[in-house]
Order: sequence, then structure tokens, then C-alpha cells
Amino acid sequence: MSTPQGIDVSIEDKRVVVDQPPPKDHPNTCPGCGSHYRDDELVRHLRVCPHCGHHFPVRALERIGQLLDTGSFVEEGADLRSADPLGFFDLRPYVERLAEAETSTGLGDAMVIGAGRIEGSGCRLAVMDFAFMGGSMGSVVGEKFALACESATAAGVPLVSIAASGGARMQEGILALMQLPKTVCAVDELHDAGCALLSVMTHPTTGGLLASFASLGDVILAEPGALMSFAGPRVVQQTTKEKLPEDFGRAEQNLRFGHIDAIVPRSELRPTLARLLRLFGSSG
Amino acid sequence: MSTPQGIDVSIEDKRVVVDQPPPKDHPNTCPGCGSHYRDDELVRHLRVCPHCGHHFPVRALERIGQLLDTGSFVEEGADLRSADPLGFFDLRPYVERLAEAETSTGLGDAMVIGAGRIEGSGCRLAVMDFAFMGGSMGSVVGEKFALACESATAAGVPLVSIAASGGARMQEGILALMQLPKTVCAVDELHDAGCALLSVMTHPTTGGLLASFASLGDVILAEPGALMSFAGPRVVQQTTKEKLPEDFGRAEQNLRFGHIDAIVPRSELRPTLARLLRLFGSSG
Amino acid sequence: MASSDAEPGLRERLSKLAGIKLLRGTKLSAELERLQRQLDRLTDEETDEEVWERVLLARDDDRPYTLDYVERIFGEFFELHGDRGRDDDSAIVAGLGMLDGKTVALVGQQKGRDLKERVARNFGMAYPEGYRKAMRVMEMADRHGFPLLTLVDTPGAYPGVAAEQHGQGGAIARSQAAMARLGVPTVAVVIGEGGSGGAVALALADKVLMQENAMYSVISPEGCASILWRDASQAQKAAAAFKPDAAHCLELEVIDGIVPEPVGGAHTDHDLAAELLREAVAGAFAELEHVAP
Amino acid sequence: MASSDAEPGLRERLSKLAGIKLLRGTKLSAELERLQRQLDRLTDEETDEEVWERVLLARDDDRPYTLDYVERIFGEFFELHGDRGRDDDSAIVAGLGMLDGKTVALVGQQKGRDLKERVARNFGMAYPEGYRKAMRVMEMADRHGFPLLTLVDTPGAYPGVAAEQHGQGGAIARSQAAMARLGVPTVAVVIGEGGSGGAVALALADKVLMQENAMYSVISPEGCASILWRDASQAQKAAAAFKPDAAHCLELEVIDGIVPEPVGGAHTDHDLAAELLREAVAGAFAELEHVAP
Ligand SMILES: [Zn+2]
Ligand SMILES: [Zn+2]
Repeated sequence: MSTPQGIDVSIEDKRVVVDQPPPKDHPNTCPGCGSHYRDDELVRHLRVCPHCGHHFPVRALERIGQLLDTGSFVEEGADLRSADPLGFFDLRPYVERLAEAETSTGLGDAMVIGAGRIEGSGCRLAVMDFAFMGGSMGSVVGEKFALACESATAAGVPLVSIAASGGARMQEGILALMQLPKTVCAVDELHDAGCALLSVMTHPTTGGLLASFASLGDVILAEPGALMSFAGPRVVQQTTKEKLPEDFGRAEQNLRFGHIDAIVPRSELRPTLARLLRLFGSSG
Repeated sequence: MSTPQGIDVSIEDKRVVVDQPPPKDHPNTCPGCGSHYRDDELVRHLRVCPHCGHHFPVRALERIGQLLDTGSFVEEGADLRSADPLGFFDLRPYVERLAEAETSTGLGDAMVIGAGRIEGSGCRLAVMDFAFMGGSMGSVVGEKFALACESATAAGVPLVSIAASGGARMQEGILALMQLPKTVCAVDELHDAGCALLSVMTHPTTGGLLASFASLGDVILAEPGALMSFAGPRVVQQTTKEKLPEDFGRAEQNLRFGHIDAIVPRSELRPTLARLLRLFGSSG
Repeated sequence: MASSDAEPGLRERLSKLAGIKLLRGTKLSAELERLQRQLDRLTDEETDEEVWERVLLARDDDRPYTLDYVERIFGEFFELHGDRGRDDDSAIVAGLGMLDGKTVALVGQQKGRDLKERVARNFGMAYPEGYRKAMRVMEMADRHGFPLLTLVDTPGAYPGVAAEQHGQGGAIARSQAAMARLGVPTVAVVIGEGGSGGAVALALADKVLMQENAMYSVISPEGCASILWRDASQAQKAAAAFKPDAAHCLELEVIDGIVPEPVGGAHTDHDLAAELLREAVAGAFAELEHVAP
Repeated sequence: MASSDAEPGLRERLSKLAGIKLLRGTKLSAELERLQRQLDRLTDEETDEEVWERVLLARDDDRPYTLDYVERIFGEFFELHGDRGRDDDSAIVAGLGMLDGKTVALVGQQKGRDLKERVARNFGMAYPEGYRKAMRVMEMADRHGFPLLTLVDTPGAYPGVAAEQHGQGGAIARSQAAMARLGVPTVAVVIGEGGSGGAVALALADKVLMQENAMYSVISPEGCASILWRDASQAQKAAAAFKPDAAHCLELEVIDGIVPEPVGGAHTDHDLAAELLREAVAGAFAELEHVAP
């Protein structure tokens, strides 16, 4: 089972974390069984290893293609871009990281939102992309999620969120933390309008994401093996000095402890969401 | 620490319970340390053993005398008496048990309700008496509790309940069970009116009492060593075959597990309730 | 939460529970006379043996359980898991189902069919975590305006050390309070054993029904016999004394109606039992729609 | 729950968080200009060293903690215990207190003073059970119309195996949602370390204040340094980069005001620090009374 790669799961940490980057496998080599695939093979299999079932990460637009009825997606809020309120500079300036991320991913930030249909049922979508700065949540992700809630409310349809994030975006400092209450309040207004949030957690959904909207779904689904923890394994390991359980923070553990409704293999995600949209659509 | 004597803690049980009555100590002999007291000594010490702190049971009217400002108590619903809807007959008829209980206790049933003041703050009181058929809750106890809620609502004051009960009264069958939802709904209406329920659990508060109004206090207090369990120790022991923890179901365990706000020695109960009445009185 | 809508129904239940009648004597209400006709289909002078037969039928190993009904009365169904705190108690199942084209929230106890499942389901005896799962789903139903159906079938809440430490009594009290506050129509059906507090935790509904051979009681016959007769083998005598069968529960106005079962009992024909249950539940919800403003 | 009353305040906070300004640039609101005057009492061009000094002051071992303020700003106080589910987490204290003759509900993190208490309080790092205790008390406050005061002082929610298994992330999310739904006036004050999610779980209030030497941050300076600089010893550089001090939080409109401390810091004079806090809190509640219809 793969482990989160270079994501900030250290939110809350005060200790030294020597961040050894994991051995660079080719992205199409399965961390579960070592099988290697051509990209078109993986796409055909929804990026799930046919041999061992390992779920590879899925980029936002490819995910939308997997889930929505063909041609039904209409993107919203595509023009939103982050500012650099703190003039943040670590080893490199934040603005430089942003520019690089936009170039390499072709996205404005780590979340894509819009309207679409699943098996004919209308919904709004908020899909995160881990490739954009580890799916970290800054003010643009927060704003886009809030817009998606408002759009769902206006249309009177459920919002489907697909989370993939290491947590809050440190480079926006306290303003990144403020995206937690902001998205929580957005869900509250969505609920006031009688609309549902269907939350899907994919690998990884950690830190500020798990501590805000992703945990507030009326129904919470997770992909097999997805890491869903507030603090990351390394931080917990260093804090507690205990050996962590094999499935620490994984979807399987979260199901056992009552935090999610179901673990849904990627191949069943579209029909499962369709069923839920029919069930939630038929109300108010 | 004393153990519950001859109370129905077998609600939920399907197994044989051979009910060996405990050795008949004189009621004024302390089960904690064996010291023996004249009755006037115990009364002067609020029926708490000066030697080991064991809390002896307190009858309803004596409890009211301990808690309320002198002369402030006005009883309500004193005329309510149980009928015998099922014509219940076990080894003896229910009506016979009722008559005997009324004669021996001088009470109409296992709860006394009324209006009073504690350190000048007005409240309503619902005090149970274990001497009346083990403080079991039948339709009269349920009705009296509901009346106490209505009276508190009308006066806009908190209701203080003092529980001492083995649970639902079997002789009233399903109608006894219905007193759980009835008293729960009464608390709900009390809360709708913005009035507080201050729930005090004394030894024992088990079965249907713990599963209804007694657990719904805005603040929940307990006397030291009070047994507060849904199923009784014997039933749990026979079901699980495990050795029970020393403080199984006791107030101390309930505090540790987050079920009550405080354990209050009897000598501090009056000032504690007075403080809570001032805090809850000052709101709407 | 807009709890006003259901309050007519709830308050009606309350007045039934008020026990004034019990204290001062009363006559049958018009509604009860209507129910009386249902009642007459049953023998209203049951012998002790007949009462005991119903106890045995209510506990029959082949009797349909909650999930047997779920797969038969709902179109689409999605099971919900977990209390969002510590556990997912499989003695209680919950989910969303499609009933006559409308989404309904379902909560019910689930016994196991074979020994393995019985153990996994803890024989339908829930821990506090099970009632917390139920409350979580009730609140979700309220938020989205889904009517709530509960199916009651438990010997009782589990009497264990951990269950007590986790707050069994408080969880049962709060589950009733949560149901009382719901603004959506609620229907509870006792489909097997309605065992004491563990059952009533899911039964504070606008309409409470019982299947013809279900039982609903303050304590098990064995428990009652062991306490009052000092001899659990007197269970039959105890059952006759406190009358846990549907006919007497209706007579005492503790329930609103009786759901007929196939001749010989629900276990003889699960499909027919489910169809009779579906009709009764749909009818109860329809009546509540009319009550609500 | 009548959550409409507080919504003006809440929505106001929301629009502040909306970050539109951040995305498109804006000018100071009239309210901010008022706050600006407060801000000017602080140096608004702080050096990295000054920022770091505030971090050290925020963590000072002698700094007053929640209970130090409780005993000084409240008349009568009654502490409430337990989450009514599984535990009583002493890293979070809750209770009812009398403030200017009015009952106020209090929730706050509590660090320990000596080593023994620090361990007992888990250094102010709560488990999910702590946030569940907080939510239970918030709901009670809402039911009785008690204004809610939260005092925030934690390095963060506890990062442990059990804490994760018990749902740390979900508990923090739900605690924020519970605060958002409250119909009573809410005031949050960061009195020491406002560490990330564990802090914001108690800080979604109508008015959010910070003490002059408190810090409020998305991650600890050490954590940030270890990730971005790959070297925790660069904490001072990290702190300077993400600016966790009150002055910058006010500048960024993340908070509504700054509570002055005694010269040299709150730890130099607990009584004076408490008096300054009491005045600020009373003032904030008074303003909210005017907002509410
Ligand atoms: Zn593989
Ligand atoms: Zn003694």
C-alpha cells in the first residue's frame, strides 16, 4: 500500500521532521505490487492496478471524466488565482511555487468546481488535484468550495466533493487556517438550504481538509487504502514513539471506527454516487 | 461500599436470577465500616457515616427537609394513586403491594413533587423514595414527574430531580415502560420553555430511570458511591461471566467516563444546587 | 430544527401516554373504536398458552429480520455506517431507502440468522454506539426532510461492562429525546422482540405499530419471573401476567395499530409478511401527511 | 435552534474570511480603521526578532491559563465535566460563570502549571472527546440563551493513534459547525498559543480577539520550518515568514481586536491581565447585544 508522498501532514507538529523524499518510482509503477503500466492502460482501468487493486492518484479533470455524464461538465470559478498576502518566502517565493504549479498542472489552483450530471442526476462538483502543491487548501480552494456550495444551493442539487489534500497551505499562513471555518460555514448554509454534501475522501485527505468540510458530508465515502488522518503518520510516530498500526489512518480503520459510511472501489464510485443523488434528489 | 438491596436491576435479563436477599443488617449499621448509630445521630449527619463517609439512603420527605429553605415546600399532585390496569398478580396482587407500600411509607407512590426555595432561589422538586416499592417508576411516578415539569415551566424556574430507583415497575407491564418516553418528552417541553433540569442521582439510579429523565439533566450530579447503571451488576455478571470492576456502575466510574458533571457529598448538595439555581435562574 | 410539524402527532402520543385514563378510568376514544375492529380479528380473550405462543413466534429463528424487510420493501437502498465517534455497531442498521418514490430514513435492530452473524450482530443487542449511530441518522433525516421508519427487534440493550461504561442508559434516554425533537413524520414498527429500554429507544414515534405476533414488554418474561417468582422457569406465568402481545398493547393504547402477518406467522412467508408491512407503513405515513400542516 | 440572531455577526465574520479582498485587493473598512488605532499602539513594522519574542511570550511557562482567568473574571463558577459518551478530557475545561450578573458559558483549553498537571492536561492538547465536551456545553448554552466565551490556548489537537481512531479531524470540523449554528452571542479570545485546527475548533465566534502577546497560526513555527526549510531550527525564520502575532492577524482581518496585556506580558501580573481581559470580553458582548435584533 502506497504512503503519502511529500505532503504536509505535519500540521500540529513541533518536532524536527527530516523529510526524506521516498525513492522515485516511475509514477506508473504500482507501489502495491511493482507492476508497470503504460499510461493508456492505467487510464482504461481508472488508474486502479488490475493486478493488486492499488488505487493510483487521479488528476481532477480525469476524475471528472470518470464520474460525470459525457459532456455534462460546466466549470465555474476558473479564473480565481491566489494572491501572496504575506509575501511568503521560504527556500523559494510562494508566487514562484504558484506559477510553477500552474504551469505543470494547467490548473489555477488545487480545486476544480462546476456543474454536471451523473447518470442523469444534476449535481455540483468540487474536485481537488493533489498535483497542485499537494492539494493544499489556501484562500482560492476555500473560495471555490464556498462558490460550489452557493451554486448547489441556487440549483437545489447536492454537492459532491472529491478530496485529495495534505491540508492547509502553509504559505498563506493564518489565512489558510481560516479556510477551515470558511468551508465549514459554507456547508452549514448548504444544509440550511436543504441540499446534501456527498463527501468522497481519496488518498490522501489529511490535516485541515479532514478537519473541515470533508468530514461534514451527509454521506462520507472513501477509496480503498486512502489515508484519512488529521495528523500524519510521521508526526504521530515521533510524538508517541509507538509503532503505528498497519492501517493507521487508512479508510479501512476509519470505517471500523465509525467515521465513514462506506469504502467504494473506484469502479463503483460513479454508480454509487448516482444512487445517492437519486436518494437525496427526491427530497425537498 | 454498600450494594443495592433487592432492587429490580434485572430489566433486560433473560437468565435465572436467584435473588438471595442480603444479610439483614440493622438499617442504621454502616455497611461501609460497621459502625452503628442512633437514628437521631444519622439524621443530624444527613445520614452520612461520620466515620467512613458512607451515604445511607434518605427518604423523600427527609431529603426535602435537607435541601429546601425551612417551610418553603408546597407539595403538588399528592392525590395521585396507581390503578392496576393489568390486574397484575405474581406471588401477591399488585394492589396488595401498593396498599402495603402506602401504609409502610405514608406516601401515595415513589415520588414526591412540589414547589420550594433553596437559599432563596425558587425551584420545583421531584424527589423519589426508594422505600416505596424500590422507587420503581410506574404511571404515577411518570405523571408526577410530568406535572413537576409543567409546574416548573409555568413558574419559569428550574426543576431539581432527586433519583433513587431500581427502574420501571414491572407490575404495570408495558405501561411502566411507556413512562420512559413520557418523562423524556416532559423534559423536552421543559427545555422548550427555557427551563433547566438539574438531575441528582442517588444510590441506586438504575434501569428505566437512568434510561429516561435522570440522564437528561442540563447538569447531572451524583452522590458518592451511588450505583448508576442501566443493567444491574448481577445481570451483567451473569451475561458476561467477567469479574466486574470494583466500582462498576458507581458514580466515580460514571464521572471518569464523562457521564456526570460532579460527585457531590450530601453535605454540599444544598449549597451546590443553590449555586446552580442562581446560574440558571439569571437566564431567560 | 422545525420540530413543530410533527408535534401534533407527538403530543397525541403523549396524551395517550399521559395515563390520566389509567388513573381515573375512561372510555374508548373514537380512534380506538376504529382500532377495535382490527383488534376483533384477534382473539381478545387470549389464554396464557396463546400469549406464550406469541412470545415463541416473536422469537422464532426463521422470523424475518430488519434487513429481510429492507430488501423487500425498499427500491433503492444505501446503508449508512458509523456513529462518527468511536464505532459502527452492527446490532443496529441504518440507511436511506426509496419507498413509493419517496426517500425514507431507516433505523432498526438486526439479529443474526446463522450463529456467525448472530455473534457479529450481538443477537440484536446494541451498545450505546449503536444508538448514537441511530441519532446521527435521525438528525440527517430531519435536516433533509426524510420521514423516519424504525424497525424494533431486540431482546434489549446489551448488558455489559463496556456498554455501561460507554453510557448505555444515557444513550437510550438521548435517543428517545432525539426522536421526540424530529420535525419529520416518524413510524415505528415492533417486528419481533420489543425488549424494554433497548426497544423504546427507537420507538418514540408519531405512529407505533406492532406485527401480529410481535411482543413489546418492560422486561423479558424470564427476567420478570426470576425477580417476582424467584424462578425463571415461571416465564410463561409472567408473560400471561404482563401481557406483552400486540392485542393487549393495542387495548392499552400503547400502540396505534397491528400489522397482520401471514397465517401461521411472518416466518412462514417472508415476502407476504413484507408486503403486509409495506402497506401498513405506507398507510401510516399517508395518515401523518394529512395530520401535518 | 434559533441561530438567526447571531447570524449577522457570523455572516460578518464569513465575509471577512471570504478572502475576496485577498483575491482582488481592497481598502480598509470603517471598522478596520477603528481597529487600526489599536493596532498603532503596537509596532506595525515588527522585526523578525520581535515576532519571535511574542512567540516565546505566548508560550511562557508563567503565562496565565484559562483557569487563572476563570477564577478572576467570574463571580460564581461551576465546572462541567464529561462528553456524555466516553470520557472527560481535562485538556479542555468548560463551565458556567457569572459575568457582570449574567450567566456565561465558558469553554477553553487548559495547560498544566507544574509537570504533574501538564501531563494530566496533556499540555493543553485535546482528544476528540475534549471537543465533544465542548460541543455538548455549547448546545446547552444555546438552549438556555447563555452567551459563549471560549479561551483558546493550545499547541494543537493531540496527534496520537487513539486520537485519530476516535476521529480527531471530524471532531474539530463538527465543533466549528456547532459554533456556527449557535444562536447566542459568541466571543473567542486567543490567550496563548492558537495552534492550528485544534485552536480554530473553538474560535468560530461572532467576535475573535487576541491578547497582545498571543499567537495564532496554521502550523507551529517548528513544524513549518521542518517542512519548508527541512530544518526545525529555522523556526524563527518560519515565524517571521508566516507572522503568527496579533498585530499581523488584525492587519489581515482574521481577528476583530487586540486585548492589551500588562507591560512585559500577561505573566508579569495575572490580576491586571485578567482585568484587561474581562473588560475586553464584556465590551465585545455588549457590542454583540447591539448587533442582535
Ligand atoms: Zn499493483
Ligand atoms: Zn461507616
